[in-house]
This record gives sequence, structure tokens and C-alpha cells, in this order.
Amino acid sequence: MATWLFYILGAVAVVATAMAVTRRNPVHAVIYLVNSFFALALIFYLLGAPLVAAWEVIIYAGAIMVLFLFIIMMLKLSPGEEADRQGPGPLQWLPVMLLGGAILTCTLLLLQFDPVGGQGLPHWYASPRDFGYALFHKYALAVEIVSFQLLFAAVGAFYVGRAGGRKIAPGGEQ
Amino acid sequence: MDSRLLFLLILLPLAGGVINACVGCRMPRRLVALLATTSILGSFIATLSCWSLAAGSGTQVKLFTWLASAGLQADIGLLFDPLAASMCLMVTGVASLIHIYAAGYMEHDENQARFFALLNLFVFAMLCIILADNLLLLFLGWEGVGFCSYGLIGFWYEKKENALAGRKAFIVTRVGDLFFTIALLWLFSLLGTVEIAEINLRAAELDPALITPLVLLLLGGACGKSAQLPLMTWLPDAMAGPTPVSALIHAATMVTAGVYLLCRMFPLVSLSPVGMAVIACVGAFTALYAASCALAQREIKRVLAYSTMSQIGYMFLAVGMGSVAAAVNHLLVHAFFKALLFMGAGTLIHLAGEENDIYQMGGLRKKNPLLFGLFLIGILCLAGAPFTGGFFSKDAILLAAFSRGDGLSACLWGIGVFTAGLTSFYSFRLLYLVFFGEYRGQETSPHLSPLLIWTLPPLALLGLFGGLLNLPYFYGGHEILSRFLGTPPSAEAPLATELGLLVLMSLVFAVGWLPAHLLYRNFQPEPETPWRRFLLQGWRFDLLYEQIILRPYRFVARFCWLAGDRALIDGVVEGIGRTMLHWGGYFRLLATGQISFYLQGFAWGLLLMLGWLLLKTAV
Amino acid sequence: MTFAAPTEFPILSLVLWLPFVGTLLCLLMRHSPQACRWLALLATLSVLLLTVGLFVGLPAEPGWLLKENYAWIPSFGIRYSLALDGISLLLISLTALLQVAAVLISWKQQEHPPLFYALVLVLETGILGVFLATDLILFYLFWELMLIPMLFLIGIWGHENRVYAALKFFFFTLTGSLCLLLAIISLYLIHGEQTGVYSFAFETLKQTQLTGGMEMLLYLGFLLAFVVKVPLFPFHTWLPDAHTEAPAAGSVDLAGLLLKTGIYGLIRFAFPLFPHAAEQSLPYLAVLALIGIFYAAWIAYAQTDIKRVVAYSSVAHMGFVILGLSAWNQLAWEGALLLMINHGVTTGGLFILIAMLQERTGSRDLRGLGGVWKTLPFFSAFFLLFCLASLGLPGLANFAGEILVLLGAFARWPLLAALAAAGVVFSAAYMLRVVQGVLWGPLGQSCKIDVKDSLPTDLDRREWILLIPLALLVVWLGLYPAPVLEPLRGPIGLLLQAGVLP
Amino acid sequence: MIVPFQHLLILASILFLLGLMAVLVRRNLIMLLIGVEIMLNAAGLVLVGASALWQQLDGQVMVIFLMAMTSAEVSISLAMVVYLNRRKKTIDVRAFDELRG
Amino acid sequence: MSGLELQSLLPQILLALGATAVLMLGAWYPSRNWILAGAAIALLAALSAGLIAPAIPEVAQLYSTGSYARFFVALWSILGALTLLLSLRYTEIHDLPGSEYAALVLFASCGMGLLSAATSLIGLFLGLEAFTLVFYVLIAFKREDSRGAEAGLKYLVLGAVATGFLAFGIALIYAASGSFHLPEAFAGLQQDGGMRALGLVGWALMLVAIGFKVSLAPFHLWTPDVYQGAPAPVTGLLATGSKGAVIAALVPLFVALGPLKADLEQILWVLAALSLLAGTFAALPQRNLKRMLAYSSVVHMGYLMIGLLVGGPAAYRALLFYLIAYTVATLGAFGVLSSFSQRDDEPQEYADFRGLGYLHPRRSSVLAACLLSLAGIPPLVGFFAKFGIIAAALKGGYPGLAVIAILAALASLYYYLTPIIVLFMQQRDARQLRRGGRYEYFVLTLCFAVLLLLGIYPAPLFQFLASLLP
Repeated sequence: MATWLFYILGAVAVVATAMAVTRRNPVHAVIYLVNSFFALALIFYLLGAPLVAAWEVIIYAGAIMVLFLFIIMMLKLSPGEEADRQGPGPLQWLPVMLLGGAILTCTLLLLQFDPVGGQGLPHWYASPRDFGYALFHKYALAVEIVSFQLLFAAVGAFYVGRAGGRKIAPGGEQ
Repeated sequence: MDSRLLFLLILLPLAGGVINACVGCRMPRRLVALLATTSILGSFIATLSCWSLAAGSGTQVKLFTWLASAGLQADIGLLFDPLAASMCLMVTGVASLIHIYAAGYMEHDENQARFFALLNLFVFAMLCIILADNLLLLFLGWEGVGFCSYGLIGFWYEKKENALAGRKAFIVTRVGDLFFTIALLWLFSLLGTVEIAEINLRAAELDPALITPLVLLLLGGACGKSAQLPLMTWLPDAMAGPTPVSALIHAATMVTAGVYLLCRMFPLVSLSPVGMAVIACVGAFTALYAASCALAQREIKRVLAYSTMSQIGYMFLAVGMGSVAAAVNHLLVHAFFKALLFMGAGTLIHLAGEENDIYQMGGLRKKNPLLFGLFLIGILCLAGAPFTGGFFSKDAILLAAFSRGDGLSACLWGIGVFTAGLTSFYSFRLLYLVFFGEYRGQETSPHLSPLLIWTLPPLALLGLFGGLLNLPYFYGGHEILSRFLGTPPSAEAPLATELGLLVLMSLVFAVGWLPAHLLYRNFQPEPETPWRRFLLQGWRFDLLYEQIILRPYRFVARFCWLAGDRALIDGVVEGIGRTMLHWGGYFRLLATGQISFYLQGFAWGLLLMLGWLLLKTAV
Repeated sequence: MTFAAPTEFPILSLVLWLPFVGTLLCLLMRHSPQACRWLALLATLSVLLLTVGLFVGLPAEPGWLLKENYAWIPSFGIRYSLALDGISLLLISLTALLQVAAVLISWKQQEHPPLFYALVLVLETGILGVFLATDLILFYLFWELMLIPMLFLIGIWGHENRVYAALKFFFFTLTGSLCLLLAIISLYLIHGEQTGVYSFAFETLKQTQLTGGMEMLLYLGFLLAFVVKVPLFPFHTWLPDAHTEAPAAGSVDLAGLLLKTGIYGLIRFAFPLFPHAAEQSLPYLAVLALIGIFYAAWIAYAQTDIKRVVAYSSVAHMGFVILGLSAWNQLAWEGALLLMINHGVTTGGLFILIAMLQERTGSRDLRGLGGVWKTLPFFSAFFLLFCLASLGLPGLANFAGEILVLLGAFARWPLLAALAAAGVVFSAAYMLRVVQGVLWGPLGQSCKIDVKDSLPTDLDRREWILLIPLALLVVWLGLYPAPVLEPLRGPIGLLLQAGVLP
Repeated sequence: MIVPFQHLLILASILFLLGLMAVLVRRNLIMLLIGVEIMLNAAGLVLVGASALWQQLDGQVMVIFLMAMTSAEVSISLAMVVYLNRRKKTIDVRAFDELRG
Repeated sequence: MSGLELQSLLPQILLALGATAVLMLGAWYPSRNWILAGAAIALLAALSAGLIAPAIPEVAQLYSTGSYARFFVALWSILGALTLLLSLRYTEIHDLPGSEYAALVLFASCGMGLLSAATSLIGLFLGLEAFTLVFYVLIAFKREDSRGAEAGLKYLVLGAVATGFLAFGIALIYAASGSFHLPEAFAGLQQDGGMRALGLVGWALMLVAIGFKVSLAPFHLWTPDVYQGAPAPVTGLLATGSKGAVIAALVPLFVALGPLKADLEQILWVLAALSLLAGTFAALPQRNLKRMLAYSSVVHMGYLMIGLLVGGPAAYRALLFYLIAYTVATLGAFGVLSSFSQRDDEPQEYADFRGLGYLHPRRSSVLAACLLSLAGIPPLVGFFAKFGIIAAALKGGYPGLAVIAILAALASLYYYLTPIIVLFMQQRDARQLRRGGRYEYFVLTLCFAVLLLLGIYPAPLFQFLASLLP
């Protein structure tokens, strides 16, 4: 049953991502992406990572995507925003798809040669307790570093995003 | 006596030259002239006092080693043997007289120091040639005289032509020197020595096949210095120099160096019949060529120059005929009377107000009878008037040629005789045009320094009685010179031959004189015929060389520069640079500034890597 | 190591680094040009005294006369090792002499004198180092060290087209020297793999066993570097530009010294390290040398810029040197090295004189000059003397070398030597053309007034002091070269044994 | 077993490539960033799968770090977007090619 | 995490906490002196790295505290300090906030220190991201400068994508080996002598990311743009630190990879050769100093790649020596640039430098020295750097690369000499610039001294580096 679920979710994720990538309107793209993230979250759960699944929903779908939406709204990139009015047409897509397809085939063919092909994913469940233990014992230092990263990222974001740098006319410059 | 006294011979002139060169310009002119003259006189006296050393095979002295390296040993060393001694005596003697003459001739020139310095250095170099005991030192003198003549021909350098004439002389002679150098290299590589005596000694060891080319190379060198065919074009132009210079360098001494070289190396030279024949031919033809040119010249000094050339031709002929004594004898006598003629010419030119053109002279006999007398003696010697020095010496040469008996010598003898006729003709042409008839130049009354006259008589006497030096037994002489030189006495020709030649030569002299007398006794300008112009321009050899040598040379020079260096080599090098910069431009274009293009770079890179890895794992 | 223990007092290092100290002081005192001038003169003079002292003091015998050898970069087996034999002794003496001349001739240097003298002094250190180093990397370092100062000397103080000339000089020589580096490293590695001893010491690397192909390859690497510097025929085009555009001191150093480093490299390193390859290469060298002699002489005849004529004459003379080396016998080699020294003195002198001429008339163009003898008799006398020496008049410097070369070369390449003798005629042709154009004839328009709107004045005291010794040297080397030949004899003998004789 | 691990890899690769293509083809800065998010998610998927495969937690932990890092990055990026939009009044990356050559 | 671990990781912790402290205090007491304070902190960290011996060899299976790691921590700390000293006057004339700047630079050097010390792929990832994030901000730090913004954007987008590649690569390698920790992580890739396909794909992805960070062709295209747009001191840090740290981290990585490297050999070969060629050619026609240096840095990365490719102690020693030589010279060059920069603009075009050599002899000669050292002209340190690399290439059996390297060195002289010629050999029409700050002169003098001293007597450094190698 889990197997079927995996394939279904995988299909959903791929389709949703594909839609997201091709949408002309950023808002739609974000919504599709949220879908694919939900699917991925479920796959994570299937693979026995409940906590990661939860965070996938909370951080990615919840926080990051919402942030995206917020920015899009703020910049009024409503449908018909000139940046992407007519998004990339087939002419742009074709070469890129060929390139991507080539890379994908190479990857997949290479993977054929790997013994991992035979191995299957077992049913396995990592309890949040163990997870937390691992996170805050073995990887405590890493957590600290990440926290510092977040701090300085915040500082940077604040510095960059802060309104009204000195020489900027309200109309911007063109 | 101490044989090292010999070095006084060369050191005195050297000292005089160096002193004059360094501080001459700070000394009073008279002192300069005095110093120069005394230094030469000194070496003249030294020669006389060292005379005894020359006896037999002479003496050899060494001052210090100049160049010594593996196998090579070239000393500053002298070989004072009879040949050298007699040459020395002549050179120093004539040189002293000419120095004295020059003191008068140049007294108003502000560059006396330079003049006398060069003149002394010249004598030094000339003596080096004469006395050198090895070919390298001889070569040093050889080039030295070349340089001095260069400097003296171009002495009045403000006139471009003079300087150019000097350069021409230097380079043309240097072409000859090239052959001499090669001969030197070759001899060294064959015999492992540059000692003249030793080379002559061991010449017989050499492979006969090699001797002829060697001799020809030496001949080439000699031709250059002695202005023989085909390297003779420089001598007439060399007359641009001051007259004493012409007298000393281009009449008496330097130009005869070639003859001297051949005599010096005679033991080697004589080993190659072919070589001898070639030498004789060169001599004979030059004699003829020069005499013919002399017929048409208008500048007094050029006439004399061509006559010099032709007389030297005789000497070559003599060497070719194997009679060194005759050659040397003629060399000496010729030196005397030719110096006399040149100095006389110099005086005449003064007299005629610095006028060179004999058409502008005439009637000078009345102006200065003494000078006329002296000049006449010179002319007679040159023309080979019976019983003058010139007569005997020339006679000896022709006799040698005649008595050889083979066909070639016979022809050459014929040429010689014919040339003798021409000689007496142009000599008297000169004499008549200058001294007889009415004076045609503008009136001038220059003050003649007595030195310009009183240095001539000794030379006149020497020229007149120079014949006695080597008077054949036939005339009751004892061939002093040839015995002194230790050369075999001239062929004992039967009485009839001797007499016949005597008569013949006298006739030839007369035959030359008569037309000149008729034509030029009273002056009328000669018609401008193409022939005359042809002769006047020395058979147009200059134009020929200009066309076949100089012009191609200039072209090659420019070609190598523009096509070779500029276009080809630099072109290639700079081309590489430019190409790289060009490609650099393309690589710059990659940085389009478009983020998505840069990302494509990522993707392509990844694709290539994966593709390669796939290939590797799959295969 | 095959080295003896270092000499107790490092006299060589003293000689080597004295100029460098001068450089540093110059840079420190860059606010008082006058001081720098005297400093530079002092430094060069003291080096000259030291070298003369060595020249007089040391015996003329084969083999190393002095050695120094200290560890430097052990991890690569690079050592700071200097050594001196008769050849290097002569060359450093020449260097010291010409550097004094270079300083004196640029006495009136107006723009940035401190930098100028500093560079001249560094250059001296570089050149001395090249002549003294026996560790290949050390040698290479000094070899490169010569480039930069010369680049700046040409590029900053040069004439019209200086930057082009500087870059051309730099890239030609650098291309060569990078090949040299590659070859050196390869040799080092090969030797290391053979013996396990990783060292750049010349005497160690000489033992390396090489296969024919590899030997030839490495030899070509060395050869290219040195031959470009010499320069041999096809690689010479940097030289005329560099010589012409360089300031007086630069030209003197280039012609007098830098060219010699090429020859020195050949005989000291390229030939002994790869004797068989060298042996094979001799005919080609000889032919190229001959071509160079003719080609350069011809081109020189077509020039109107005096400096260019002299530059091309250098190419011709170097052709003689290479011809001598290619003959591979005592006579020719002694001649070649003698010619090297003589050429250094004569050409150096010529460039000095040309600089003086340009100071006075502001022109180097034959078409504009003429009749100088009238206004500057003493200058002209010196000019004539050096020109005659350069065209190989017997009794003056160059002849001694040339004739020895020819005599030696004739033994091995009779035809080539005979042809090369013709080069002497050509040299007369172009040199006399210069003399003609400068000294004789009516006064040229450039000579009527000098830069200071007055008739040019003849030599001043500084210039006398500068020229007299050189002139004496020209005559001395021409008439009595023995003192120079003796120190050469032994080392040359050794070098010739090192190579396989034909 | 649930599925062969390979299938998960395939899925991840497809997602990754989709993200990459988005990055390559889209001109809208926001969409570029979204593409990056997709790529990172693909990485996360592989990590989770791998940690299941090896039955150890390091992979999952790494995913957490990945998420944190992503959020940090996104915050800066979006700040940048705001900033650039304020300057140039556009978030079309084609507009930013002042520096080139 | 225990006290031991904290103590062993002291330098990095000092940097991070110092950065935070500067940040916080700066919020209350805004002042540019915080930059000096930051420099002091960085030096302190360097000291601690040098003096205080680590208690344990490895912290949390993430970061090594071995002498190798410590050396680079110290190096990057000093680099951070020097960058800050260079930035003082710069931030003043461009009116940039001191404390933020100082904090970011400090944290950047902390990240570099972590990266160079990483013994686990996680550690690698975190360290890398740490300073990458900071650079996103620093590059765009001059907010009134539109070119800065563009440069920031380019670095941001490409960096983000590269992060994606890196993450995916690491994930694949983890999937293959089941461990992030070196060398187990690579040991797992082993399969009958060769590398597993999964590992190959993972490495390919990682190489893309690395290639971006150290700008190897064909991932180098961003370099000139970002160099040109970023503030000069930041460019200096970016050119030296961020690249150096990655290279420094790669050495242990390759050591851990062991024989498996053979499978990547050709790829590395091509990357090296491509970087040498592309960088050289593109640098030749440049007329902008920053862009030229950017392309030339591509070339230098090519040289370093040769070192990595050859492998073995000798090659790594040469590589590290080269890295240091490159770092010092590049820092000096950008230092001169930043001290040349004026309130209104910073001169980068050659046209701005014409004849400047005589107006500002000291700074110009330092610039010249740095360029010549980069070109590898003795007696500057660059020569022995190149010498070592080429020797290594020949010894390792890569004559082709050696020849390419030599040719690149030859061509490089053209683009390194051009600015020197412009500085010294052209008529001076450059305008007088303001004289540099005291600290700038200090840093430049330091760089110059190091270039010269190491050039004349490199032996000790060579031995020291040899002793460092893991």
C-alpha cells in the first residue's frame, strides 16, 4: 500500500512541480509548489521521517512560500506584471528541455550502473525523540552554526532590504 | 750591433704619429712638421745603420708576443733581410723627402697635426708590411696603410667627394684583403704557422693542387692594394688627397705593397706555374689598360695615377716572369721618379693656382725652368728614354719576358712593348700640355716655398741613375741588386737579343714621343670622341661595378631589412600576439552579463562531466 | 655534493650584493638625486675595484678559483652556490667596468634619477649573478632578475618607441627563459629519479644519464633561451629595437653585457650538460651564425639610425662568436670569448659616444648629421677609433678576437670561415657609412646648433674620464690580449674536454 | 520494502532537473528562486531516502540544516529582490547586465 | 557539546561571538571604530589559533582541529583582520555602517575557518554556506551603487543554484556511503577499485558547485562581473578568502578520496586546462584592472587545480605555497585598489591609472610588485609558487599541463605588464588621488614585505607546509 502511495505522491509532486515551473503567474506557481511540497512531506513521512515531514510543511509550505507570496504581493507582481508578461515560450523552453533531458538521461543511465539499484527502502520509523537526541547531541555544534547563519542572514536581509539607501531617488533609477 | 735597434725603424714613425695625434693640435705647426719629419729621418738613418744586419738571410728579432693561442704564435717581430732592407731604404728615404716637401706644401693648412700624424702612422704601417716576420703582423700593416690612405685621401673632408673617394679606396682594397685573409687562414690550417720565413721554407711540402689557389688568393690581395685589374678603380679617385699623399702612398709605397707581398712570398708563388702566368697576365693587361686610360686624362694627377697603375703592371709582369730582381728594381726606380713627378705636379698645381686641369696649364716652362728640368727627367724615366733608370728597369722586365720563350710570355712581351710606346706617348702629352705652348690658366703669382723645389733634385738623380742599381753585365754592370737580393741572375741572353731589345726599346720610345711632339707641341683642345670619353672614364668600370655590385647590394640590404626582419620575423611574432588578443576578444564575449547564460554554463559543464563519466563507466 | 667547502670570506657574495645594497640606499634616498648619483658611482666603482683586485690576485689556472656554497631551499635541493673561474672572472670584470661607464654616461639623467640608478644597480647584480651562479635555479633567478630592470630602463627612459621595444625584448627573452626553466626542472627530475639525489647543482646534474632524444629536447630548451639572448639569426629582431630605444646606459648594458650572458650560458651550461646534443647541433649553429653575420651586416647597411647600425653590427659580431664556439677547438673558443670581451668594450664605447652625440645634436639620423669633425674634433677622434675597432682594424680590439675565431673556425668549417671573412668587408661597408655620415662631409643641419641653441661643445671632463680608459682598453686588447687570453685558456680546455671533440 | 531506492533517486533527479530548468529558462527573479527551492527539495528527498536506506538519522538532520540554510538564503534573496525592485523597478534578470565583457 | 570541544574550536567561536558582539554593540554605539575592534578580534582569534593547543583532534565529527586546520583558521582570521584594516578608510569615504560591515567580515572569516577545517560533508556544507551568505550581503554593501547591487544579485542567484548542486551532490554521496564523515563517506564510494556511479554523479554535482566557488572554467563567468561590482576590499576577501578556503578544504577531501581520485582525473585535467586557457585569453584584452584580476584569478585556480590533480605530499605542498602566494599578492593588489578609491568612484579602468606611478610611487610600486608576483617573476614569491606547481606537474607525469601552464605564464605577462606600463611608462595625465590611510599603508607594506621575503627565502614556509599536510 505504501508503495502505491509513494508512486502516486511522486507523480503528484512531479506534476505539481512541472506546473509550478511553467506557470506564468508567480502566484499560481507558488500555489502549485505548495502542492508538491505537501506531496513531498507525505513521502518523507512514508520514509519514516515524521519530523522532517512536519517541518517540510511548516517551514517550506508554511513559512518560505508564504514569504514568497508576501513579497509577490508587496511588489504587486499581479498577473500581467511586465517582467514575465509573456513568459518563456517554446522557443526558450525547447533547448533548455533538451539540455535538462540530456542531463537527466545521463544521470539515470549512470545510476543503472550503481548497486544501489537493487536495494529497497525498508519500512523504518525514526522517533522524534531519537531525532531530537541526534540533533542536539551529535549535531549540537552544527545547530549553533546554523543559528549564527540565520542571525547574520537576518542582519544582511535587514541591511539590504532596509528602505531608503542614500542616493536613491523615490522613482528609482533607470 | 744590437739587432733590437731595428725596432727604431718602426717605433720612431709610430711615436711621431702618436704624439702628433694626441697633442699635435696643441703644438705649433712648425714643430708638428719638424717632429714628423725628424722621426722619419730617424728611421731612415736607423735603416742605414742597421744595413749590415740585412746581409745573407737577414736577421729576425721579436719584441713581444702579440697573439698566442693553441698552435698560433704571432709575434710583433721583424725580419730584416735584403729585400726588406732595400724596401726600407727606399720607403724611409722617399718618405723623408716627401715629409720635408709636405712641410712646405701644407704649411698653411690648420689641420697639419692630423695630416702628419696620419702620414707618420702610414710610414709605420708600411714598414710593418715590409719588416713583418709573420703574416698577421704584415696584415696589421696592410690594413694600417689602408686606413691611413683612407684618412689622407679624405683629408679635406668638407668636400663630400674626397671622403667618398677615401671610403671607396678603403673598401675596394678591403675586398682584396678578404682574399689575403682567406689565404692566411688556409696557410695556417695547412702549415700551422704564420711565420713568413717558415711558410716559404715549407711551401714545398704543400700539395701542389693547393698551391695554385693559394697563390691566386694572395694575388687577389695584391691586386687590391696595388690597384691591378679588376680592383683598380679606386686609385684614380684617390687623387682627391693632398699631393704629398699621392706621391708617397699612391705612387711610391703603398701601391707597391702588392708587388712586395708577391716578392716576399715568391718561394711559395714560384711553385705554381699557373699562378705565375695569371700574375703576369694581370700585370700585363693592367699595364695596357692603365696606359690606354692615361692617354685621355685631363687632370695631371690622374694621368700620373694611371701611369702608376701601368708601371705596377710591369712589376707584376716581372714577378710573373719570375724575375724578382727586375720587379724590385723597377719598383725602386719607379718609386723615385714617380714621387718626383707627383711632387713636381703638386708644385705645378700651386704654380697654376690650385689648377688640376692640364688644359688650363701650359707654358709653365718659362714660369719655372728649374721645375721644368726636374719634371722632364721624371718624364723621361717614365717614358723609358734610353739609359735612364726607367729604361733599364723596364728593359730588364721585357728581357725576362722575352727570354722565357713560351707563347704566353711572348704575347705578354708584345703587350709590354706596345704599352711602353703608349707610355712614352702620354708622358710627352703631359709634358707638352703642361710646359709648352701659352699659359692658359688665370694669372696667379703664388709664393712657392723653396721646399717645394729643393726636395726634388735628389729624387731626380735617383731616378736618373737608378738603373745602375741593377745594371746588367751586358752594360758592364754587376746586377748589384739581384746579387744583394740573392735572386738568380737574369737570363744570360745572347748578345744579339740584348742589342736588339736595346734598339727596339729606343725606337719604341721615339715612336711614342714623335706623335706627342707633333700633336701637342702647340696646344689645341682634343676633340670629344666617344672613345676618348670611354678612356677618360677608365673603360667605364665604375659604372659596371655600380650596376652589378653596388646596386644589388643596396637592394639586398633593404630587402633583408624590410622583407626579412620587418615583414617576416616581426610579422610572425606580432602576428601571434595579435591573434591571441583577437581570440581573447571572443572569450570576453562569453561574459555576456546575463545570469541565465552563466547558469547555462553550469548546466553544460554538468552535462559534459556526466556524459564523460557515463562513457567511461559504460565502456 | 661535489663542491669544496665554502671560502672563508664570501668575497663573491660581496661583489654580487654590493650593487644591490646600493639599490636599496638609492630607494631610501630618493629625495636627493645628487646623492643617488654619487652612491651609484661609488657602488659600481667599488665593484670594479674588487673585480680588478680578483683579476690581479687570482692565478690563471683551469677550474674554479673561488667558491661559495650554502643551503638555501633544501626542500627542492636548491643551493646558494657561486663559483668563479677564468671566464666568469673576465666577464664580471667587464660587467663592473661597463656599469661604471653606464652610470657616468647617464650622469645628467633628469627624470627620476633615484629609480634609474637603483635599476641600473639591480641590473648589475643580476648580470653578476648570472656569471657567478652554479646552481641552475639560482642562475635562472638572476637570469630573470636581469629582465625586469632592463624592461623598466627601456620602458621608462627610452626613446620614441620605447614601450614596444621593451615588451618585444621582454617577451623574446622570456619565451626563451621559460623553455629553459622547463628544461631545468625536467633535468632535475630525471636526475632525481635516477639517483634519488634531487639537486640543481650544475656539477651534480652533469652526471645525469640521458637518452639521445631526451637530451636533445632538454638541450633545445637551454639553447633557445641562450640563443635568443645572444641573439642568433632568426631570433634577433628584439635587439635592434631594444638597443635603439633604450637610454644610453641601457644600450651599453644590453650590448656590452646581456648578450654575453647568452654566450656564457651556452658554454657554461648548455654544452657541458648535453655534450652529445651540442655536438650534433654545431653545424646548424655554424650555418645560422654565418647567415647572421651576412644578414645583419646587410641590414645594418640599410639603416639610417646610428644606434640601429651598431645594434645590427652586434648581431654580426655575435655571429662570429657563435661561429667560433661551433668550431669547438681551443683557438676558436679563445677567440670567441676574446671577441666577446672586445665587442663589449667597443660597442659599449660606441653607444656611449652615440649618446654624447645625441646629447649635443639631438639626432641619431645619418641623414641629418655630418661634418661633426669640424665642430667636435676630439669626440670625432674617439668615434673614429671605436668605429675602426668595431670594423675589425688590426691592432684594435675586435680584430684579435675575429682573427682567432676565423683561424680556429677554418680548421673545422673551411668554407664557412672563408665566407665569414667576407663579413669583415661588409662591416667595413656599414661602419664607414656611419663614419662618413657623422664625421665627414659638410656640416649637417642637425649639427649646426645643439639642443641649447649654440654650437655643440666638445667633450667635458666627465666624458674624457669616461672615454680615455675605454680607448686605451681598445688599443691594449688589440695589441696585447695575452692577459685576457691566459685566464681563459685553462677553463676553455676543461670545457672542451667536457664535450666530445669531433 | 516500500520501493527500490533507485526509484526515489529517479524521482529526486526529475525534481532537481525541473528546478534547474526553471532556473535556466525563467527570467523572473522570483521564479528563479523558486527553481532553487525545488532543487534543494530534491536534495532533501534524497537525504531522507538515504537515511531510511541506511536506517540512520544523519540524513534527516542534514535535511533540517538544509531547510534552515534555505530559509536564511531565501530571506536574503527576497530582501535583495525588494532592494533591486526598488532600484530598477523590475525583477527581470535580463535587466541586470550592466557588468559584462 | 563539552568544554573541551568549545576550547578546541576557540578561534572560530571567538570570531563568531566577536562578530555578534560587534553587531550588538554597534547597534547601540554606531561607530566606524568597530572595524578596528573587529580587526583586533580577528587577530585575537588568529593568536588563539596559533597559541592555544586544541584539546581534541576533532570536534563533533564535523571539524578537525589539527595543525592544518588551525593554520588556515589563523590565516583566514588574519586575512579578515587585514581586510578590515583596508576597509576602514573605504567605509568612511563611502559612508558604510561600520559595525555591520565588521560583523559580516568576521563571520565570513569564521565560515572560512570552519570550511577549511571541515572533516565531514555537513561541516563542509555549513562552513561554505556560512560565508557565502555573508558575501551575498557584502558584495551589495554599497547600496547607492547600482553595479554593486547587480554584482550582488549575480553572486546570489548563481550561489543559490550552486548550493543546490552541492546539496544534491552531498546527498547522493551520502546515499551511496551512508556517512557524511570523511573518509568513511568516500570509502563507501569504493566499488571494485573504481568509484560507484552514484559517487561519480555526486562528485560531478559537487564539482559544479566548487567550480563556481573557486571560479573554474566553465563556471567562472560570474567572476569579472562580481569583482567589478563589489567594493574593492570585499573583492579582495572574495578573491582570496572564499576561494582559498574552498581550496584548503579540497585538499583533505582529495586526500580522503585516495585512489578513487583516478576516476575524476580527466575531468580535473580538463577543468585545469580550460581554466588556464579561458582565463588567459579573456584577460588579455581587458582594460579594467578588477576584471583583469578576475580572469587572472581563474588562471591561478587552474594552477591550483594542477596541484590537486597531481596529488601527493610534494604537489599539495606546492599547492598550499601557491595558495599563500596568490592570497598575499591578490590581497595587496585589491588593497591598492581600495586605497586608490575615492568618494565618487574607485579607479579601475587603465585609463585612470595613466602615469599614476609617479604621483603615488609607494602604492603603485606595491601594485606592480603584486602583479609581478602573480606573474611569477623572481625574486617575488610568485616565482617559487609557479616553480613548485610546474615541477609537481612534470613529476606527476602531466607534461601537457606543465606546458600549458608555462604558456599561460608567458601570456599572463602581457596582461600583468599592461597596467604596470600604464602606471609607469605613460605620460601622466592621471589626477592626484587622496593619500591612503595609515592602516592601508600598513597592510600594503606587509604584503610587499611578505612577497619579497618569501620570494628570497621560501625555504621555511615550504618546510612548515610540508609539516602541516594531513
